[in-house]
Amino acid sequence: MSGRVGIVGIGHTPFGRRSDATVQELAAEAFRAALADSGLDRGHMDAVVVGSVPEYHKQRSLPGVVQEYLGLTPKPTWLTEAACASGSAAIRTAWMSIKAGVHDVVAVIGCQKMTELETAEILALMGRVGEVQWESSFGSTFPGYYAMFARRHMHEYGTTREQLTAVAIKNHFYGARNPLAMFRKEITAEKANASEDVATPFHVFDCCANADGAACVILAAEPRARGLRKPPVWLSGMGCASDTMSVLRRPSLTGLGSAQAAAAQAYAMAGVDAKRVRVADVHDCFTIAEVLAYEDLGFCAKGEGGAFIAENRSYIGGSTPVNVDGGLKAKGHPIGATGVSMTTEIVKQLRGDAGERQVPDADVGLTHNVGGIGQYCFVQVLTRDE
Amino acid sequence: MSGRVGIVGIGHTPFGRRSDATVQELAAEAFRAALADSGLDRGHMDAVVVGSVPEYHKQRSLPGVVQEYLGLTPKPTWLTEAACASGSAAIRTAWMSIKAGVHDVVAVIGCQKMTELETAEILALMGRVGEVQWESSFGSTFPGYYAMFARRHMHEYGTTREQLTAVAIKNHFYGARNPLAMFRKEITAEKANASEDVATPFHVFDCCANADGAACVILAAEPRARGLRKPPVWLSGMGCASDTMSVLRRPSLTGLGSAQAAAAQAYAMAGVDAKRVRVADVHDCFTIAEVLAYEDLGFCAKGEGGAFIAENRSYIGGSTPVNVDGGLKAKGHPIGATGVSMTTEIVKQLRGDAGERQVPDADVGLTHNVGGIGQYCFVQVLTRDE
Amino acid sequence: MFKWFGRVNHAPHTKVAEFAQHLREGRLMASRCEACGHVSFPPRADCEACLHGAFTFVPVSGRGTLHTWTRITAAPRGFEDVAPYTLGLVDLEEGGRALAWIGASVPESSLAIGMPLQVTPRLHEDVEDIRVDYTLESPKGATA
Amino acid sequence: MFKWFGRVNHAPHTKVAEFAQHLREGRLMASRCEACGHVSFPPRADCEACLHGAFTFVPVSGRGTLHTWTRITAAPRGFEDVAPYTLGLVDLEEGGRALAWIGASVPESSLAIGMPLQVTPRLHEDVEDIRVDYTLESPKGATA
Ligand SMILES: [Zn+2]
Ligand SMILES: [Zn+2]
Repeated sequence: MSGRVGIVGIGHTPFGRRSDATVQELAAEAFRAALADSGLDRGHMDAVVVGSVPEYHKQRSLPGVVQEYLGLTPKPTWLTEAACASGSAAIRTAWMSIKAGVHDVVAVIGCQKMTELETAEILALMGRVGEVQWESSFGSTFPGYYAMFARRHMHEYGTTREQLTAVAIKNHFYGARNPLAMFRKEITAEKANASEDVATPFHVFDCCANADGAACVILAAEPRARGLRKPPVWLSGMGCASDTMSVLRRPSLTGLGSAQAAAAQAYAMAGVDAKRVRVADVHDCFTIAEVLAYEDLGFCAKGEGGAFIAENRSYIGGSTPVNVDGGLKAKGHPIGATGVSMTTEIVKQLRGDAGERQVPDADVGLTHNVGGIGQYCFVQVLTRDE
Repeated sequence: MSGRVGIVGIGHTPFGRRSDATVQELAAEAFRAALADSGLDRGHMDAVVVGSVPEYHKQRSLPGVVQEYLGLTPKPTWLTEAACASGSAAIRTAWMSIKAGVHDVVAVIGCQKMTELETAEILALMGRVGEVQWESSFGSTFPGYYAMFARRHMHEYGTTREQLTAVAIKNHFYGARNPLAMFRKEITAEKANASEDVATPFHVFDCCANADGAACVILAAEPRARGLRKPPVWLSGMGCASDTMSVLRRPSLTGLGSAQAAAAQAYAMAGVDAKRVRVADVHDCFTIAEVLAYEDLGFCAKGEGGAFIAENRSYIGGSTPVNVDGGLKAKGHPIGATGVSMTTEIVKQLRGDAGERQVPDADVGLTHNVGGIGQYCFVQVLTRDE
Repeated sequence: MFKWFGRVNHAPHTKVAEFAQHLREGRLMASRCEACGHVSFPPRADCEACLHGAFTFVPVSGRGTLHTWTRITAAPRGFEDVAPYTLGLVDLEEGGRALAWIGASVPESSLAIGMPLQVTPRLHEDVEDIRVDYTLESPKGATA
Repeated sequence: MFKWFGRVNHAPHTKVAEFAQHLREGRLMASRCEACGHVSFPPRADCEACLHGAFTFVPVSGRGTLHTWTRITAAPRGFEDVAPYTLGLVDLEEGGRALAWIGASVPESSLAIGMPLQVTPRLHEDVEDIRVDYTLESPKGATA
C-alpha cells in the first residue's frame, strides 16, 4: 500500500524498579494507556508485535503471555529482538506489516523486567554481551566496549572527559523534569566524576541503568489513522542497518556504521536532512554513545560531538535538542521498552504535549535506537500534518 | 506491492548433534547452499531475518553474529521469536517486508544450537516452558502439556495409544529416507512402547529431540524471482494466529485455536481448501501434535485424526502425505530452524526434487509450524506455476 | 510475598502477590474487577473481560472436576527428587481452572476425567522458608 | 579442544577448534581460504572474502599496534576475582585484530594508542584443566 503509517496512540509506564508487577502486568499498563490515548479498543488490534530481549525474563516466549493477558488471542503475535534496539525492530516490523497491507492496526509493545534477576545471573549475562568466541573469553563487558570507543574518539578528535560528563548532566537535567524517568535528580560534574570506575575512562555516571518498564505505540494505516482521538504522527522515514558484532572486524570505532547507514535511509525516505530535525531521542546507553549519535546523525560534523554538547547545542534552545526526556541515562533502560519509549517521546513532542520539556516548533522529530555496541541501528523520522 | 513473493533458494544443514560447529558456522552452511541453489550472490541480499530462540545460545543477539559471519553488514537484520515457530515467524516477517516494497530479496535463516547446553541448564529451561506464574511452579513440562492434550483427546474421541505410536512409526519410516535427518532408522511399535515414560501417556518415542541445525530460504519479489536457477515456489497463503499461553485459559485442549485460525487465513489467501493440499509438513513435536494437526488443518474431521494415521492416509499414496521428510520426530527439532526446514521440504516437493520421498503431483503444499503448546501457529500454502 | 508460592517460583513480583498471603491463611482467592465485576481464577490484576486495572480479592470454593492429567517422570530443575508426580487440570465450578498436583487423598488408580476434585490450600512447614501452594484432593477429604 | 581457549569459554564447538591446539604449542594461527587465499585473524572456517568453506591454518606474526584499551573494574562472572584487568585491542600487521589482556611486560602508565605490541600465546599451567589464550606484550619482551 502506498499510504502512510501513523502513530495513533502511545502509552508508557514509569521506568525503574518495579517490584510490584510481572512483565505482562507492565505491558498491560502501557497498552491500556495507549488504547485510551487512541480511542480505539482491543478489538481493533489486528496484531501485536512485542519488542523484548528474552534472556532477561524467566517467562519464556513473552508474546504468548502478553497476548493472553491483554485478551488479544487469536490475533497474530510474535517477538522481535535486536538487542537494545528490539523495541524499534518491533515498530519497523509492524510498520512493514501495515505497508504490506497485511494488517491495518497494530500494537507494538516494548517491555522488559530486568530487576528480577539475581546478581549472579546478571553477571553471567554481562559476561556474554560481546562476541563470545573471541572476545567474551577475555572478560569484555558492555561498558568496556563503549569505553574503548570513547578512548579512541578522545585520541582521534580530542574529545574530553568533561564533555562526556556534560552529556550525563544534560540528561539528568531533563530526567528531573520527566515524571516517568527512573532518576529524577539533577547531577553535578563533581558527583559524576566522584562515582566509581567501571571501565576507564567511564565512571558509573557514564552508564545507563537496568530498569523495568513498558511502552506501547499503536500504528495504523493512513485512512484508519485519521479521525481518532489525536492527530496521527507519521512514520515518514524508516532506516535500519547493521554493523559487525565484534570489534575485531569493525571498520571504525569512532562512529557506528549502522547508525550512519540507517540515518541516510531515514532522511532519504522522509525527504529531510539532519538540519530539519527539531527534536531527537538518541541511544545514550553510555555518554560517548550520545556524542557518536550527534555525529552519525549529522547534527554536527565528524569529530565535533564533544564540542556540540560542550556548547549546549543539544539542550532545548540549541540547534538540535536531544534526549529532553532524560535519555536512557536518566529514564532508565528497560531494554526492549527503550526504542518504543523513544517513539512515544517524539510523538508527545510533535503533538505539543511535552509540558515543561516541550521543544518549540517541534514538527520533525527523530529516534535513534542502537542494538548492542552498534550491531543494529534503527532510525525513524517522524512528522506531523501542518 | 501487489505481486507475489517467491522462494528462489533453499539450504539445509544435516540436523543432529553438531559438536563441530558454532551456530554461525551452521548458518553459513545453510546460507551458502541457498545462495548456490538460487544462483544469487551475497550482494543481492537486501536484509536477513533470523529465526531462533535466544535462550538456547550462549551467544547473545544472534543476528549480529550471523550477519558479520556471512559478510552482510551493513544490511538490515533482526531476529524473530515465536518459540518453536520462530522460523516461520521469520519467513512471515521477510514476506511482509517484500510485500511492503521495503526489500526485494531477503534471506531467512533459521538456526539453533541446542546441544552445547549442560544438563543442568536444559533442566532449568525445561522448568520454565509454560506460564511461569501459575503453572511452572508445579513442575509442568513441555511433554506434560501435550500429554494432557493427548489424554483429553483420547477421552473425547477414543484416540488410542496405538494410533499415537503409528505417527512415530511413519515419521521414522520417512526419516530413514532423509539424508538430513537426525534419526535415520525405522522403528517398531514394540521399540516405541518399550521406551521410557516421560509424561503419561507419552514414552520417549512420542517426543521429538533437541538438535543442532540451520536452514535457509531466500525470498524475492515476483519480478526478481523469475529467471533464476530454479522456478520460484510461491508463498500463496500465509496464516498466523495465537492461542492462550496457559492451559488455564485455553478454551479447548483437543485442538489448537491458533492452528485452526491460521489455516483458515492461509487457505482463504491462497484460494484453496484442505483437500487441494498434496503434501504437508506439520509440527509433530509430540505424536499427538500431528494428530491435532490433521484435524486443525482439515485433512480429516474433528476427532478422526487417530483413524487418519491408523488408515495410513498420511503416507505417500494416502489422501494427504504428511511429514514425509521425517517430521520433527525423526529429523530432530533445532527450534528456530524447524519452520524454515519445513518450507525447504515443501519447496523440494513442489520442484519434484524430493527423490525417494517425492509425493507424486505435488503442486500445492503446506507448512504448519506451532510455537510452544499452540501459543502461535504459522501456516503457509505454497504453490508453483503450472 | 508471592515468592512463597510454588515449589519453584519464577515470578516473585506481581500485583496479585497477596494471593499467597491468603493461601497461607487457608483461603483460595480469585480477583474481582472493580469496574465490571468479572471474576478470574487464577487472579489477575487487570480484568480479562474489560482490561480495567483495579480489583479486589474474593474467595472461591475450589470445587471442580478433572479436565485432564499426566504423571510426570522426566522432571525439570527443582523437581528431580520428587518425580514422579501427577499433575491435574481442573475446571472450577465458579469458572477458570487450576493446575496442581493430585493430592494424597486421590489414588492414581481412581483418576478419571470428569471426577470431582477440591482445590485445597497447602502450607508446607517442612521447609525453612514459607512455601504455599494447593493440591487437588478428593472432595470428602478436602478438610482432612 | 576449543574449550581450552580463554578464562571463560562459551563456544566450545567450532570448526576452527584446532586453533587452541596450535596456541598450546606456542603458535598463533590465522585461517587461509583454500579458494581465494584470503587470510583471517581470528580464524574463520568460512572465508570472509568469498564464503568458501574450506581453509587451512597459517601462522601469523602477532605483531601489531594498540588501537584502543580500557581498564575493567566492574567484571562479569568468572572475572570477579581477577579484576581490575586491562583489555587492549590491537591492529595486526597482517590484517585483523586481537582483543586480549595487556600483559605484565607493559606497564599501564606506558599505554598509548599506536604503540607496538606483540600477541603472545600463553599456556596457563596454574589450573587443573588445560587453558590457553594470548596476551599483548611489549615486543622486546614477547619471548621472555
Ligand atoms: Zn472488568
Ligand atoms: Zn575465500
